[in-house]
Parts: sequence; structure tokens; C-alpha cells
Amino acid sequence: MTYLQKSPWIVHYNASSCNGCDIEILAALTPVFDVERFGIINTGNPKHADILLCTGSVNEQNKVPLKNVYDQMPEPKVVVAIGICAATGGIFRECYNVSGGIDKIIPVDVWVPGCAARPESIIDGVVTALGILEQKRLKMLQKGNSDSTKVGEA
Amino acid sequence: MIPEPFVPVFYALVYILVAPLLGGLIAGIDRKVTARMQGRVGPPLLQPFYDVGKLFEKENAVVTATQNFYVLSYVVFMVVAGALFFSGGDMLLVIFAFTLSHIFLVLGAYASYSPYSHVGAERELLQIIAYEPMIILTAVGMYMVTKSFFVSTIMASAVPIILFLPGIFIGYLIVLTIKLRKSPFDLSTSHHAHQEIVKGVTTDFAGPNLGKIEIAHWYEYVFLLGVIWLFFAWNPFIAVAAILVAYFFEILIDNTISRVKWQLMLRSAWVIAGTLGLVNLGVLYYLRMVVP
Amino acid sequence: MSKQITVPFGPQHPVLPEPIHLDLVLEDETVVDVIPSIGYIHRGFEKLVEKREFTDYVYIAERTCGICSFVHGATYCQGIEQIMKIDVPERAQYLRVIWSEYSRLHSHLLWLGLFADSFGFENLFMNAWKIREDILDVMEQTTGGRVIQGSCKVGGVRRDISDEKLDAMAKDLDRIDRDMKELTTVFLQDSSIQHRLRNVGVISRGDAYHLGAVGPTARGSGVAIDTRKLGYGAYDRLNVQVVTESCGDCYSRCAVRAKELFTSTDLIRQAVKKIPDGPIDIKVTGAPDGEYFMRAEQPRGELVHYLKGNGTKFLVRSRIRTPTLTNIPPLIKMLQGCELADVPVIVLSIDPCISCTER
Amino acid sequence: MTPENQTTTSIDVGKLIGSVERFRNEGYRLVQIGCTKVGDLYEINYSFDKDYHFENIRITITGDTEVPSISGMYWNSFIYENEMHDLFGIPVRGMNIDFKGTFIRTAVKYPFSQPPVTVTKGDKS
Amino acid sequence: MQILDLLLCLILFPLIAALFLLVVRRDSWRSLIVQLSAVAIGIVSLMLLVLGFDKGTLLYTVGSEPVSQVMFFIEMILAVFIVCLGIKYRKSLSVVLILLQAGLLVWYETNMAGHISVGNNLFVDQFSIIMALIIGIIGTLICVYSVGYMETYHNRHKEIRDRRNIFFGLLFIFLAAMFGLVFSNNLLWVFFFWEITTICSFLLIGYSETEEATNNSFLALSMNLLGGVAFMVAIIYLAISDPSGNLMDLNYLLTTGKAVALVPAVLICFAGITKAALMPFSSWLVGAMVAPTPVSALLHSSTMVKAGVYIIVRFAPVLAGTTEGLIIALVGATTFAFASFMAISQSNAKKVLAYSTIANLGLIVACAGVGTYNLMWVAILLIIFHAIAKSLLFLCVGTVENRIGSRNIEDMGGLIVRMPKIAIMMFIGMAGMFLAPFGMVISKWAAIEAFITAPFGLIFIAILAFGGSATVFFWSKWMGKIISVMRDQTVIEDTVKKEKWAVLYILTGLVVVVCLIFPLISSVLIEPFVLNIYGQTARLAQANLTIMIMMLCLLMIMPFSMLFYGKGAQPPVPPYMGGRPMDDSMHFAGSMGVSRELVLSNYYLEKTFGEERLFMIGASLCWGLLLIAGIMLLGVIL
Amino acid sequence: MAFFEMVKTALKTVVKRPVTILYPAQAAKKTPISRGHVVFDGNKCISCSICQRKCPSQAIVLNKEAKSWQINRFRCVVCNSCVDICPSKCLFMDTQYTAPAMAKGVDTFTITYVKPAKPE
Ligand code: SF4
Ligand code: SF4
Ligand code: SF4
Ligand code: SF4
Ligand code: SF4
Ligand code: SF4
Ligand code: SF4
Ligand code: SF4
Repeated sequence: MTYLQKSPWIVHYNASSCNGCDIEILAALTPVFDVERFGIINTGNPKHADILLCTGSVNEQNKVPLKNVYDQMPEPKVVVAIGICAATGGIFRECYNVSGGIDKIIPVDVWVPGCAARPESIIDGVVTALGILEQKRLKMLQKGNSDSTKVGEA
Repeated sequence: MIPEPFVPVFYALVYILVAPLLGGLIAGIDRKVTARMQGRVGPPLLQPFYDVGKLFEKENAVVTATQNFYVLSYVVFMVVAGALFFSGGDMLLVIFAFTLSHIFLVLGAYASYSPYSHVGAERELLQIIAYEPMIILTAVGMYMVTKSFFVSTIMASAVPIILFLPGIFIGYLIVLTIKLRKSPFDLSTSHHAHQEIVKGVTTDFAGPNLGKIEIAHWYEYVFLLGVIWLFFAWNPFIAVAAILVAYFFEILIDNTISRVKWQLMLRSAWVIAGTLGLVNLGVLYYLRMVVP
Repeated sequence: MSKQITVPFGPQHPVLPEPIHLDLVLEDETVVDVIPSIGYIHRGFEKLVEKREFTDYVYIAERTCGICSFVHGATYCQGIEQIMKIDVPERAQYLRVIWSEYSRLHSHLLWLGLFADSFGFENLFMNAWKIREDILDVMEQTTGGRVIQGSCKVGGVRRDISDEKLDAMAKDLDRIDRDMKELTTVFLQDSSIQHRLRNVGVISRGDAYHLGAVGPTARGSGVAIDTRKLGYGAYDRLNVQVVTESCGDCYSRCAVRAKELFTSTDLIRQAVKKIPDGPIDIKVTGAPDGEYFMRAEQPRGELVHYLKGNGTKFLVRSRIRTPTLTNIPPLIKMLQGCELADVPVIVLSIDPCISCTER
Repeated sequence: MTPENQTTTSIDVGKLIGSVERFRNEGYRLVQIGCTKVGDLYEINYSFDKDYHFENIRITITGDTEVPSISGMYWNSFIYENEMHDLFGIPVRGMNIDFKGTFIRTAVKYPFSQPPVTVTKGDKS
Repeated sequence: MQILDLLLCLILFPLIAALFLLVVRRDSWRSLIVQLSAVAIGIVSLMLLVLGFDKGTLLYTVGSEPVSQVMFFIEMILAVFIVCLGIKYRKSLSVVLILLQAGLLVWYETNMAGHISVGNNLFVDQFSIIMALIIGIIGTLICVYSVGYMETYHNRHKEIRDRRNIFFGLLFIFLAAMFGLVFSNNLLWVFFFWEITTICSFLLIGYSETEEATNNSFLALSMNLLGGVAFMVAIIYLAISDPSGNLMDLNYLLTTGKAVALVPAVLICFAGITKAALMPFSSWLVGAMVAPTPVSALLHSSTMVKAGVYIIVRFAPVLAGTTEGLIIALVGATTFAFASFMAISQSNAKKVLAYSTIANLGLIVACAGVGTYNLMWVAILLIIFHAIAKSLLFLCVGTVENRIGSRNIEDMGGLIVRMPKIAIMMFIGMAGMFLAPFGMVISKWAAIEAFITAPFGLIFIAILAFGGSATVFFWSKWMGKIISVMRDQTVIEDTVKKEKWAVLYILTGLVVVVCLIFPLISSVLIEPFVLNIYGQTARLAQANLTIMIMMLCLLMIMPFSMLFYGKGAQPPVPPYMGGRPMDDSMHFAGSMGVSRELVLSNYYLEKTFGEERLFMIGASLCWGLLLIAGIMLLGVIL
Repeated sequence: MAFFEMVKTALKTVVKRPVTILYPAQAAKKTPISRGHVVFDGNKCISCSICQRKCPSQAIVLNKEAKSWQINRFRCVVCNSCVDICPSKCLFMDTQYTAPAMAKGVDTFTITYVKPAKPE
């Protein structure tokens, strides 16, 4: 049994998006879409979060905070890139200040396309992420077990 | 049945086992009702349990290993305080144990030397000093009616305590808002943290530690609602009804009021304790002690 | 030893949907120093004019921001039209007004929600966004997009709205008005909200004006500037009421926006009544040669698109001066000496939008 | 739609402070300061508004000309002047709040002073 | 007669030690003498406990006339000495007061002393034994600690004249005077020792001879002399009301009943209030912090202020149920609340400790003023617990100050890493001050339970509730400061001296042990004493005791959970900084491209709990109360 | 000035049905003109490559030799530009949005259009 899939807490970071995708993430929290139905809470704090919802094409200054937010999330964790900007830089790909795509900085597990990504699409993306989250947890458990056996042997 | 001297132990054990279940359920209902007040469907009823289960599945990331100790102490003493209460112990001792447990939470936040935890810790302390007088006055009020600080005696009393302590009761409900971390007094931390200080005291706790804090909250809920019971102890049905109404009232307040700043919190909590509480006690004192 | 606390406020922070970077220096909870920094959203897309034809640049202009997307598109198009002296069909101009005002509704509701959240009033946030969904529905029904509408183009608009739909929209506004009335009453009357807003982040009329405040930030301090009064688009044929408040505090700014909701619905009704039949666009030939400072009223205030062309398909310069950019200096003034708990409230009170500010 | 009446006056850098002072004294507000690279020269527009009356003054300079800050008259000008420095590399003298090039940190230094790019054809990346 | 020997030994032995210390100038010798005498005094006071705990009140006659003559003589010399100093430093108030006091004394000696003879000059009962233990153990521990401290102190402060012989001499005279005070049954003797403590503290506060120290020492002197005058008036009043001098017998006086004893009781309590630094006289104790830390420790825990509350507690039975007693209690309660509030706004560690002391003394006086049997019990408990925890805290702060060169709480961040042992000791000391199940909270709890049945108890409970919560605030934030784990810090406590460690360990142990065995202390010493006076006594319910002891054990087990987490744990991660990384030197990327240091300070809430404002309010309230008491007293006399 | 202005709304909402759309159990909000994803009809494409040139984010790559038309849906900002501009109306905007995916890929279509023989 796993609770991880029933209680995915999110943290949202706007890595230089145009706001379009961000307000759709927020909209997903509000009554009409109400993602709390799935136990999703916007914690606003990477240390409490399981899923990083990231938007935007990642500009020069965002590299460090984005990495930091990701690093501060405890394992297991997944990253969902929301919007076209987050996927490839989209329409801003060619701008001098964007790196184009979140995967340039941190590993991404799920891509949610759309400009702006619709709330429903974001819900789909998070649901897809849940499966990956569970896999990661199992992997973590295995690793933990093998670690402890090692300690036992030594 | 259970031999006499073990009855309190039995109650304490029941509390230790049942309170988290009940507390989690209360939290679940709370979230459900809150969602409905906002026109949403809300999470499943058992969501709080999923959350805590999840937290224990996560990595225990700490800023300093000492955090583990403070959190564990927080939980343990919260349980001790509640168990003492339900085993019929001395109210004042319960209150002190309760404070002790909170101090551990605060220390845990301080330990991490992080700006948000730090501000959260300071605010948590401000909350403690805001509600503590009122809670002590509540105990004193109970004593003045029943001549005992022992919960067991208060429980056994056939007097409708609420009739003697209406002011105290209202005061208690108001500081309860602080304790339940509800608006307008969710200063030090709050449920979803759309807050200037992120998650305040709990900012730098993650995974299992956060789960423990949550469990401690559940124990706390049950204990705090248990105090409401005392006001109505003479009739269990009314007591249950009162708890339900009171809790609904708390949720309603949470949903219909903005967060205040610490100055107003301290002022209102103290003024309420100082007026409602003291006037109530004063009148009672006059009736009981002066008029024979 | 000073008793100070340094708080790195942002870039990642739950009350900020967008990265803002402030270094706060506190004593107890009083802010003694605020040092802002920006640059987390700067993409540098103004330079894309060198790569995209001026007719295609509108897609980029729209994505300046996901909130006033339409206004940016329209302002850009109008700027080009000014340079090229294109006479846009009447109907298109009215449609632009209608969509602009819907944008304002959606933006102000969004803001009211976020603002409520900044002082911990979750229910109000939910309610505001609930109403906002009605507006977005209309947007999607008429443009095909919820937040990025993409319905403007140089020379007109890309979609028409049928007259039946326009009437239905106008009728629906009555219900929305009612909901918004209930919502704004809470904002304007509730005493717990007043406790958080009154006398917080005060900026005087003179300061607001001279520090360059625009939009509700200026109008909250009693400076009656509203670029719609310039009469671009169809605004010169509509009765635009300028809402002002005099206190210059967060409450005033909130009140201005709350009241503007109703001036917007009013404008939409007026427009629906007056909108003529006819074509919605005109064919554009040639290329812009010349320059223009196109000014328009975004939900957050005066927006300036400076456009300069040299007769080729590629512009020489597009420079977007957004309301938030010019509202930052007043914001710095407002933050001085406030309480930590007021910081998000004050920051949000100018309705900051970093996306277009940094471009 | 009625086009707005916009006047643009070109002036010399040396006259800048004097002209801005005039606007300030007449109660104009600063709408924006913006820079445009035209060929090898830089046009800097200072726009003012009073009661919906728009006035623009322009200086045209080479990239290394030092521009005096107008923050003495308009406190808020630092926001544009820092931007001008960070994006165009134009040195501004005497800003009240000088971010020293950290206002907008860019991957490319002074991006707008780079020569304009031509259209990329068939970009396959 | 064994016990009498012990009493005399306790009074005289420190005196002899003091004489040696005054002449010895070699560090090693001094250290030896101090340590030996400390051990000796400690052992003798323990012997007193062993032999005397079950004996009730014992009275002893010791040669009265000659001793009294000597005392008078010494007092005159001291008066002259003070007058000289006062003139030198232009402190007219002190001069006036000492002249007034000396005048009264001379007048008394010439006009009345003739008829008066007190049979039993010395006495001992359980309360005296408790006080003797506090003085004999804690007081001497502080002296031992001082040796090392003063060495470092003078190394650090070269500008201060090294007068350590005088310093240690004074310390031991001080102890002797305290013993004398608690064993004296003759009020004149009490007064004599009372004056000695005043002057010792005056000299010790002024030790560093800086301007501030001198001013503060004179402030302390004036305030205490004011109390001394009141004391003298009380004595004269007694002498007038019963020329035979029977009333000079403290033990007798206490049993005569309110009619006779009330007026002197109130006057002496006034003296006690000045000495215990209650409001409005609290400023002298706060000012006394300029003295080297061991002096503060001594003043706050086992001597001086304890003399003040000792005498008030003695008179508690007389005060019980009187309006005057109530007023004195109110002065105490007001002091408790206001001092606790003021402590919130302080960042100077010693000042916080000072305000905490003042608050607790206020609480003790509040208990004593109301004076019912259970409150008397509480008052004594408070005296014990406070002495131990407070001395530990002062010495810890002193040690820290010596190492880090600051007594500011804000500089104590991360002590848990830098000076782990000291930090844990401070932690325990602070816990002892405000956390369940440690001493002070037990006492506070008992106080609530006791006040609730006392007349007008509600007022006191309310004050206790509000003031108590303030206590929680200022202690916790300080605790939080020392336990916050900062990175990149090194251990710096290994240079602390051995004997200092010994003292600190003993005191830390005492905090815990006394808490564990306090039921025993209560039943053996306090309860019989209270029973003897009131015919009934208080105690905590057995069930509660068990629970508290369980809690204490739990608290001691908890830290072991750390071991459990030790293995297999991930390395710590940096705190949440809004997405900005922080490096090991606690810097993060700030605005305008600067690297900014993370600084965290506690809240001091100056605007709400500012010292000046609150002192004004508190002091005026207390002045008002004292004025009322004074008027009532006049009414009684006339 | 009034206390608890919100109470009325809150209580009213409690008893009313939530406005939540139970997506995915219920269908998503959609309108006939919602912009979802671009559909390509290889039968009609005349390989003019206007779409490729006009696409603001260069999501389309046309390869005349290979007769392939590729769209990178993770680059497409669904602006409708290509649909508007396509001279042979072989592009169409479907209302269904592109589903989230675990990898970014490119959709490739073959152009099957055969130039009708010139009527002689
Ligand atoms: S994908 Fe579109 S809506 Fe989303 S951030 Fe990018 S441009 Fe904005
Ligand atoms: S804020 Fe506290 S009570 Fe609320 S969910 Fe979080 S941890 Fe629990
Ligand atoms: S802090 Fe924000 S998210 Fe959390 S309960 Fe309050 S309003 Fe809701
Ligand atoms: S508008 Fe500004 S400059 Fe003019 S008088 Fe007012 S404050 Fe002064
Ligand atoms: S102000 Fe700018 S970023 Fe904000 S909503 Fe408007 S256009 Fe978007
Ligand atoms: S007419 Fe159409 S198909 Fe022919 S070259 Fe031009 S764009 Fe291509
Ligand atoms: S919809 Fe827009 S972005 Fe997408 S392929 Fe077509 S032109 Fe390109
Ligand atoms: S899809 Fe249409 S525009 Fe694109 S190449 Fe084919 S025919 Fe031309």
C-alpha cells in the first residue's frame, strides 16, 4: 500500500514563465477544478512537497533557485514541467536570456504541453506523475534496504 | 472489570490509542467542511491519514539532527499531556505538560537556524503567551465550580459547569482558534502556507518529522475538544453536541475572517482573558466565597 | 549588536505566484529595510522583433503575460496600426474593448483572490476565483483560449462574436454583477479585512504622482489617471468612469479595483449596445515605417508599447513599459517601516506582474 | 480611434538635465525612459505626461557617452536607468540607486548593444 | 550543645577565612583557602541539616552585652566609612540616609538599649536550616567558581585594579553575615547582619571602580539604607511599645499576634522589599550587574536578595489576613508581572536574569504577603529552586561571557555547537526556571492551587497567569538562541578551568536532583516548619508527584533518542531560504548582487514591553501601594 | 464596518452543491472553438511550407524530399497561426489538448497529397 499517491503535495516555481501557466495551476486549486480532491495541497515549501510544478523557460537567474528548490525537496520527488515554455522554451526559445526547457537544469518526469496548459491538463500531468512517484519510492526502498544490509554485513 | 487503581491508566491508554484516529478524522471532517464552505468538493475524509502515511514514506530531511529530538519530544509530551488529562489528572499539570510540549516544537524550529522557522518560532511563542493565561483561567474556573483541579472530579461533577462559566467558555473558544491554527490566529504556521512566513515553525521539517507533528496535532485536537467536554460534562449528549457546534464555529471563523497581526492577537487574547475570563471568575468568586 | 533579522523573501515564496526578490531586514516584525532585486523573468523577447515579422510578433506580444495577454496583443496591434495609419473596422474596435474589459474583470478577480490569500482569507480567494471562472468561460467561448486568447491581429481581430452571443454575454453579466457585489462587499466592509488594509502601505497623492504610479495604484491615492480616457479603440465613444479613492493605503487600492469591476461590466454593456455590424479586419499591406508610443490601460495601469519600424517587415525596436515597472518605486516607498505581515499585502496591493515588467 | 498627439524633441545630452527640470517644474510625471539602438547610435527617449498630454525628448548618443542620471528630479528614474545600463551598456552617471549591473542579469552582456540578428532560416534545433 | 557550635562555626568560620583571604595575595594560596573553606562550610551546613532537621525551633543564649557592644562599634565605624565615601563621590543621598540611620541607632543605644536584654540571641529552625544550606552550598560553590573567573576577568580587563584579596574577603564576610542573619533571633543582631550585607554588596558592586559601577553601587546602597532606616524605626517602635525588650526576640515577636507585631512587621517587610529589589526599588539589582558575574550570582541566588525575602517570609504569619499583608503581596505580584514583561525586551543576558530574579522574588513576596500556610510552603519552595537554577545560570553566563566576550543573548547563537556542555547546562538551568516538571513550575503550580483558596487570590492568579506566560516567552527565545545549530562553527569551550566545571556540574546536578527529591525536602524540612507555625501544612498530591517524577525521567531519557537517529541518517540539508542557496559561512545571494549574511535575532517587542515605560507604570503602582500601606500604618500607630 | 461579512456567503455555500467539475470522472470544460492541438491532413498538404515559416515558435518542420510534415507538440503554442494561414486548409485545430507525456517527442506525418494532373 502506498500513501504517496494519495497525498501528493506540490510546490510551484515560476522559472520565468509568462504567468499564463501559473494562473492555470492556481486555477486548478480553486473550486471549479479543486485538485484537493486528489489530496493535492499547494504547500509552497519545497521541503514539504512531493511534486515540483514548474513553469517557464528558465532564464539566467532562475537556474540557481530552481536547482535549489529541487534539491530541497525530500525524496521521492518528481518534477512536472507545465507549459510549452517549460518544455522547450516555446515561443521564447530564441531569446538570449532563456535556456529553453527545465530539463536543462533539473530532471523532468512529466511534460504538460499547452500554452497555457489547461487546468485539466495539469491534473492529468500530476496523475501521470503519481505513477512515477510510486516507482521512485520503490526504488528508494530497495536502495535503503540494500544500504542497510551492507551495514549489517560490515 | 478493571480494578480501581488502573482505571486512569486504562483511560490514558484508550486516549493514546484512539486519539490519533479521532483527531485525524476531525482533521478530515474539518477539511471537508472547509472545502464545502468554499464551494469545492474537498479531499476524501481520510485524507489526513493518507497525508501522514505519505510523510512517513518520505525521506527525513533535516537541517540539524537535533530537530529529530525536539519533534519526538513534542509528540511525546503532547501525548503525556493528553493522557494525563484523560486519565483524570490535575488540570494545571496538564497545562504545564502541554506548554512543555509546545516549547519543544518551538525549539525544534529554532534549532534549524532558518529565517522562516525562526520567525515562526517567535510567533509561536507569542501565541503561547497569548493563550496561556486564558487556559489557566479556564482551569481555575473549573476549580471554582467543582472545588477540584482534577479532571476526574470535574468530569464526575453533576453541575452544569457551563452555566457558571459562560465567559470562560467564550474566552476558551477564542483561544482555541489560536490552538487550532485557524484564521484569524494562524500566525505561526497554517495549513496551506499561503503566508508571509511560508510554513512558519514547520518550514524546515520534512517527511517523518512533519508527520509526527501532524500526529501531535491530532492528539492536541482531541485534548482541546476534551476541555470543551468538561464544560458540559454533566450530560454527555449535550457535550457531544457542544463540541460539534464549537468546532463548526471554529471552521466558520476560519473561513470568514482574515489573518490578524500579532499585536492584535496578543491584545485580543489578553483582553478577552482579562475581561470575559476575569469578570466571570470575579462574579463567581463573589457568589461562591463572599455570599455563602 | 543590532537585533536584526534578515529574511530572503523570494524568489520562491508561496504568496508570490511569480519570483520577486526582496531582502528584508526586520527588527522584531518591523521592516527596517527592503532591498529589491528583479530579473527572474527577464527573457529578452523584445529582441525577437529582429527575427519575427511584425505581423507575427503579435503572438509574442500576447505572451508578454498570461493575465493581460489580450491587452498586450491589442496594444501592440494598435501601435502598428498607428504607425501604418491603418483604419481598423469599427466592429473590431468594439470587440477589442469588450475583450479588454473582460480581461480587466478576470485580472481584477484574480487579484482580489490573491490579495485575500495574502492576508490569510482563503475562502475569499476561492470565491473570487470561482467567479473568475465565469469570465474565463466567456473568454474561451469567444476566443478559444482561456488565458492566452490570441484573438487580435494587426488590422483587426481574428474572430467575431455573434450578436446573439453578445446579448447572452450582456445578460449573463447581471448574474456576475450580483456575485461580484457579494464578493466586493466583503472586501470593502469586513472589519477584519479593514484591520489588515487600512493605513497599511500608505502613499500620498503627491508621492504617487511623482514616483510614477499608474493605474489603481495611482487612483488609490487620488491621482485620476486612466489611459482609457485617451480614447483609443472605441473608448472615445463610451463613457469611461475613472474610479478614485483618496487614502492611498492598501484598502484604497483594493477599493479602486473592486469598484472597477462594475465600471468594466458597464463598459461591456455599453459596447454591446453600440457595436455596429461590419467587417472585423482589414488587409494589411506594406511595412511600418516610423515610431509610436502606444499607450493603453491595462488592468494594472498605463501600458506603453513603443514601436519603431524602418520600412522592413522587421521592427527596429519594441519596448514595453509596463505598469508594474513604474509602480515599483512607489512600492519601495510603501514598504518602508511596515510590518512583516504587511509585506505580501503591500507587494500585492500594486498588483505586481513581473512577467511583463521584465519581458 | 483618434491618434494621440505625440511630440518628440531631439536635444543634446548636455541640455538633458535642463529640459527634464522644466518638465519636473511644470508638474509632468515621468512615463518612461527607453533606449533604441539605431545603427551604431543609441536613441534615448524620455517621455513625460501631464493630463494626458504626452511629451518626449530624445538624445542620440554613441554607446560610450556617459548620460547623466535624472534621479535628482525623478526619484523613480533609477529603474529605467539601471535597465538602460544593463541591457544597452550605456553608462549612467549619478544614479540614486545604482545596482551596478545587477538589475537585470543577462546571459549575454548588454544584449541590446549586439548587432541585430537576421532571421534564422530552417532552424532545426 | 552541638548544634550551637555548628551555628557559631558557620558564622565565624567564613569570617576567619575572610581574614586570611584579605591578606593572602598568592593565587594558589587563595584558591586553596577558598576551596577548603567551601568544603568545610558545605560540610558543616550539611551537618546542621543532619542534626537539626527534626529538632524544631531551638533557641540559644549567647553572650549578649559584649557582642552587642562590638556590633554597635562596627556599625559606627562603617557609618563613618560610608560617610567618607559618600562625600568623596558626592553622593549626598547615601550620606543623609546613613547619618539618619546612625543617628537613630545612637539615639536608641543611648536612650533605650539600657533596659533591653534579649535572652536568646540565636535560634535555628527548619527554615534557617534551608537558608543555611543555600548559603553554605550554593554560596560557597559560587566562591569556588569565582577564583577562576576572577583570574580570567583580570586578564581580560587590565584596566581594572586587581583587588582580589578584598574581593574574596568580602565574599566570605558576606557569607558570614548571611549565616548570622538567618540564625539571629535578636532583632538588633538581625539588623546588624542586615547592614553588613548591604555594605558588602555595595563594595562588591563597585569593585571595578568604573564610574558606572560606582554610581550603581551607591544606588544600591541608598535603596538598602532606606530599608535599613525602616528597619531601625521598627526596632525603636518595638522598644517603645515594650521597654523590657521582649519584643526584640524575633521568635517571640512572631507569636505575639498581629496587634503588636503588625507595625514592625510592615516596616521590616519594607526593608525586605528594598533588599529583595522589588519594584519600585528594582533598579539597584539591575544596576548591580556591572559587578563581576559571580557577585551577581551570589546576590541573586543565595545572599542579599534572599535576605530580603527571608525576613518577609519570616513575618508571613503576622501578615496573613491583614490588609497590609495584602498590599505587600500586591507589591510582590505587580513586581512579578512587570519584571517578567520587562525581561522580554532585554537582550543583555544578565539583565534578563536580573529581571527574572526580581520577578521571582516578587512572587515569593506575594506568597508571603498573603501568608496562608500553603503559600508559606510555596514561598520556601520558590526560594530553594530559584537559588539553585539562578546561580547555575549566572555562572554559565559568566563562563560564556569570558569565552566569547559578550553577555548579549544575540551573541550566544549556536552555543550548542560552540560550547556544547555549557549550552546543555544553561538549557537545564532555564528549564529549571520555567518548564514542567522542574522546580519553578512546580512552585508556580502550587502557588496557583494555594492562591485559589486565599482571600483575593483571584487577583494573584490572574497576575500569575499573565506574568507566567511572559516568562515562557523570554526563556524560550533565549533557549532557542543557544540551541540553534549554525554551521561553520568551532568548539571553544575546552579552555574553561577545571574547578569551574566542577561547580557547574554540581549545580546542574542539583537542579535535577533537588527536583527529584523535593518531596523529601518538603516533608522533612518545609512541612514540619509550616505545621509548627500554622498547625496545618500543604503538600502536593501523591499522584501528581509520581507523574512529575515520571515526566522528569522521560525528559532525561528523551535525549537518548538522538542515538537512534544517529545511524543511517542523511546528511543535514540547508534551511529553506526562498530558493536561494546558502553557503557554509551563512551567506546567501542578496539583492544588488551582494552576498548577504543570514542574521537572526529574537523578538524584543520594545514597543510593547519596553523597559522604561513598564518600569514607570510598575514603579508608580508599587509606590502607590506602599503609600497606602504607610498611611494605614500611621493610622495604626496614632 | 461590519464583522463577519463573509458568514452569509460561507453558510450559503455549505448547503449549495459544490461547483467543482469532477474531472476526470466528468468531462473537461470545452467549447467548440477551444484550441487544443493541430491536426494535419496529409491528403491536402501542398508542401508550401508557409505554416513552417509563420509558426512563431517553429514547431513545424516540413521536409519536401521525405514528404514528411513534423510537428513538435512541445514547442507548439497552439496559436492557430498555421491553421489560419494554410492555403490548402489542411490544418485544423482540434479541441482536445495534447496529453501530458513522460518524454518529449515529435509527431511525424507523411504527405500523401498528389498534385492533380493538369487538365490539358
Ligand atoms: S507556455 Fe505559454 S502560457 Fe505557459 S508560460 Fe509559456 S508562454 Fe506562458
Ligand atoms: S498547519 Fe499545523 S495543523 Fe495545519 S495541517 Fe499543517 S501541521 Fe497540521
Ligand atoms: S494560509 Fe493560505 S492556503 Fe493556508 S489556510 Fe490560509 S489561506 Fe488557505
Ligand atoms: S504634487 Fe508633489 S511636488 Fe507637487 S506639491 Fe504635491 S507633493 Fe509637492
Ligand atoms: S501586468 Fe504584465 S505581467 Fe501582469 S498581467 Fe498584465 S501584462 Fe501580465
Ligand atoms: S504561392 Fe504559396 S505555394 Fe507558391 S511559393 Fe508562394 S507560398 Fe509557396
Ligand atoms: S498552432 Fe501556432 S505554434 Fe502551433 S504549430 Fe501552429 S503556428 Fe506553430
Ligand atoms: S500544412 Fe498547409 S501551410 Fe503547411 S505546408 Fe501543408 S499546406 Fe502548406
